[in-house]
Amino acid sequence: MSIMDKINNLDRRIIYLLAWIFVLYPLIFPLGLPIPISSDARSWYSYVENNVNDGDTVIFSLMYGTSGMPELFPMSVATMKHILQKDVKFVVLGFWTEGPLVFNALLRQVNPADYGKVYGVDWINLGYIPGGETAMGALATSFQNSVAVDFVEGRPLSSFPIMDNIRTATDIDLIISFETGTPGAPEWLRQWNTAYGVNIIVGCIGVSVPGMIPYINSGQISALMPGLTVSAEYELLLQKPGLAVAGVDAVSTSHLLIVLLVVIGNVAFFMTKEEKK
Amino acid sequence: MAFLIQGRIFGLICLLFIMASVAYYIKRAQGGKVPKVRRIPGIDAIDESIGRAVEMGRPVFCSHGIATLRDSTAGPQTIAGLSVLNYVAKRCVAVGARIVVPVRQPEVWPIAADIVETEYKLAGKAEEYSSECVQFLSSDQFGFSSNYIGLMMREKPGANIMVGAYWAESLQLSETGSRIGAMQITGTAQTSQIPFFLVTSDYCLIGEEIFSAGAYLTNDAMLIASLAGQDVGRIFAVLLGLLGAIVFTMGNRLFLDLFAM
Amino acid sequence: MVDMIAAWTAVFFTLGIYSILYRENPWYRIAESVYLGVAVGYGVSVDLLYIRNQWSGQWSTSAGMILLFAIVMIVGLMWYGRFTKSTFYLYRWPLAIVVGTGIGLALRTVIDAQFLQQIVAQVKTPFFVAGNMGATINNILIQIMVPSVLLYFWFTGTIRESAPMKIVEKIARYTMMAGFGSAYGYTVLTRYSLFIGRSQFLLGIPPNEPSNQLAFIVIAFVMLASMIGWDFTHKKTPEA
Amino acid sequence: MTIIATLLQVIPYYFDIQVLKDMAGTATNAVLLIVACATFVGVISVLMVHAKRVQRRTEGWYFSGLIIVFVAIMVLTGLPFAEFGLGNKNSIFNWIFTNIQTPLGGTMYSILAFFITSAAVRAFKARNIEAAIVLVSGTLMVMGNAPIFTNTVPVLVDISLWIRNIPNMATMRGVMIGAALGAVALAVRTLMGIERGYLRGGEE
Repeated sequence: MSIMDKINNLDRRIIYLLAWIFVLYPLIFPLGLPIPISSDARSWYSYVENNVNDGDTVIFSLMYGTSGMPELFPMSVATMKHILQKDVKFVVLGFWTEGPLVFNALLRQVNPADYGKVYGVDWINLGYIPGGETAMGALATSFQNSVAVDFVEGRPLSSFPIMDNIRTATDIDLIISFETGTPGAPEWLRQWNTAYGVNIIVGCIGVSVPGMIPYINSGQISALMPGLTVSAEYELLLQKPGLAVAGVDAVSTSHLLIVLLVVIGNVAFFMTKEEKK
Repeated sequence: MAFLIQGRIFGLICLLFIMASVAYYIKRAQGGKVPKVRRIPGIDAIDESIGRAVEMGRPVFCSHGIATLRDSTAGPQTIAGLSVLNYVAKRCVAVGARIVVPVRQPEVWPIAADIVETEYKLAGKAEEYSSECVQFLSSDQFGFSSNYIGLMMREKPGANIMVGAYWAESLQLSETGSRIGAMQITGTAQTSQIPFFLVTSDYCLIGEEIFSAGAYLTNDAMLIASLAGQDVGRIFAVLLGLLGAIVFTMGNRLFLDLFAM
Repeated sequence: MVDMIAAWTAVFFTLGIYSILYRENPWYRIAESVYLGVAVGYGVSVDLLYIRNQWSGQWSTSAGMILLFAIVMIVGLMWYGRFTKSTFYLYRWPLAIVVGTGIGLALRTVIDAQFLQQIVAQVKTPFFVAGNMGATINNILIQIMVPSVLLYFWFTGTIRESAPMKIVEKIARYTMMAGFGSAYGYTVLTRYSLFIGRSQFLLGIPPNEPSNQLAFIVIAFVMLASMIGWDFTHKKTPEA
Repeated sequence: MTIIATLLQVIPYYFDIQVLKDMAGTATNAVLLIVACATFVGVISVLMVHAKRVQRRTEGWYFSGLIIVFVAIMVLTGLPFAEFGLGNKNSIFNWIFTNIQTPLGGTMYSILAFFITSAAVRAFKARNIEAAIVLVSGTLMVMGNAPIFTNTVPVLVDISLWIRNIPNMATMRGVMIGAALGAVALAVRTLMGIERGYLRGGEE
């Protein structure tokens, strides 16, 4: 068997080994490759910067579990920092079981109290609301009927001043949703945007991006934060470099690996084809 | 119009129009008029894959996706997957292939089990059905897929048929299937997952093809006829889009106003 | 000490899963079995908590609601009819309700979000954008591609086999290959981001636990040595 | 029954009838409860398979034992009785969740990085025109996402953006509209009782 044949029938395990090396190396020995800033990062930044006004009420929704954290956590932290700089009230909630767990991890990175926000007055955490899209629709009609108690203190919603002015979807100005799947943006759109016209911006994992493009083009989603690279760019725009910037070197090397393997694979493919002729 | 909700009227008209055209063709089929349908290679290949598994003495894996039945977009895909399961089970029982159905949702398990068990009973082989045929793995997405992968690596199925709603596990399962050399027929309407099924499987049903799979497999006149109704909706959608865009290009918002009704 | 056990456990299961990349092996099977057990148990606890919270919420507020709750619970119990021969058909009651609700939700939302909204977006794509050649070309492409893809799936009749439809079919297939190819390429980023996250965890890079690093080296060595050693002594090349 | 449940969801969406709207709300909550009740169906099924294996000592039965042990631990410590220290605040339950389930989930998800690479190496080959299109658009997309490429060839960003906005968007939109049609047709068939897949009587 010639070398080219071998490359054509490359053992998967060699590819796997290469993938390990190409990711671990830049993490252990950072390369510091430069990061250009894309239009996605700019439009997200400018939406939060210009369209979130003082006095607005925002839903901050973490719709992912620990498995989605590598890609979504950095942008969640960065956006939270951005929101906290403004005079807005925010409601934390999610329709994803592990959402509250992720939010607790987020609190270890940013503390609303540092920005002078008081729990129950400026923000509230309603935790995980089970029931997927159905529950999402129910929440839009009434917060008070859908959620019995808050997540942090376990007290009824009526005991928090912030909830006096938050009753239905019409009291919400913007949804910021970070998500890995279903329920996610399509459900939010159906239950909140189509039905009540609430604006929504979505941070999602790369795999969901192609599915989101129609919604972006039709204007149903106001801004989209797609994946880790753009999070790193956003961190740079915010001038708060964080977790995403650290991981981007490995993004570069791993993508380089794939391109190399594909190129070599095609060269081998055509060379063996020539030989057979 | 206080009775009808503003902004949803045109949607209702579209819905009723499509439903009516589907129903019309079904009714027509009852009178014996059945339209001709084009073949879908992936669906035709199901028999081949089961036959291949039998020859190799290996089991057939058949999964109907990981969604529930009550999700607005994924639920119908589960139903479509169950229709395919029904046919695959029937074939497997007929040719004596061992079938394994991994299930993720507790609420879907009883139906899947019922479908397979019924096929065994109908063929008079009730004693061959065992609880191993339809296995509940885990309602956790990756708990399900890790176990599915493990089962595939151990049992080395000759065919792996997956039709339904899948998310990230699509590639985990189909790449493992390809690794062990199973013949794979896959299908989903989850737009983000179609690419992975497409590159890793032998045949891939794209989008709406999965909904019609049941009709093709049973070859039931009424089910087939309903596809004609679907085609009417298709032409309707194309015309609406093109005409609307032409009118819009000329600076008229007629169609947009219509949609906002 | 407690932190260390936690770190080693987490690293053990992480590597246990990755070991499948080499081949099917007992380490993977341990990880897989534990995952299955834990996940099943976890699912039960979430569901039971939900039932309890619902009960202490709106369902226990009035006599009518309590009665309704009782009925709902009885229907819920019918699922279990499946397990005995004489009552197995009972599960079809809750099933019928669930399927009906699902179809209902589908009918009301699918038409709007997946059908109408998409057509609206199509309508808002004019064939001609004054003074912008690029946008005009792009829009015309969209107006060709979307209907082609839609028509590609045409099921019935003989029109699908006609000559003009062959061209449509070609356009549709090329469009879809470009579309799906790009979706694939785009997803690479997500998947590697996840793996980078796990690698940062294994290497103990903050905010992860630093002691993970030692656990990573030791456990990876043990697992690899055991598998490769076994293959070596048994003189068999593992199946891919 | 199926039809009633369907209409209860559809009618209030299009018609402004308050009574039905409230009923639909209650019904959806009821359905969620019914589904939650099914939770033990999974447990019973798992036990049926694995208890049998332990009993018969079939190959790998100790793995089945492991499954049963962990199901038992999680179900018992996770019972929703916070009064007795059980449920999601229980320390054993939480420890297993954070140190076993979480890393397992995250790892399982991330293993896709390997699969996506090996599948790409196999599939991204210019065998024919269609495969070549997949190869080119896929590779351009990979390059457009990596700063190492975009920094040296900035035009890659525009190219990948174009692919994303035009052919990809067109594909997704076309498939989506088609899938909507398929779902409606399936719904009609199910409501008319001719799609038997999901709910079969013993006739035939």
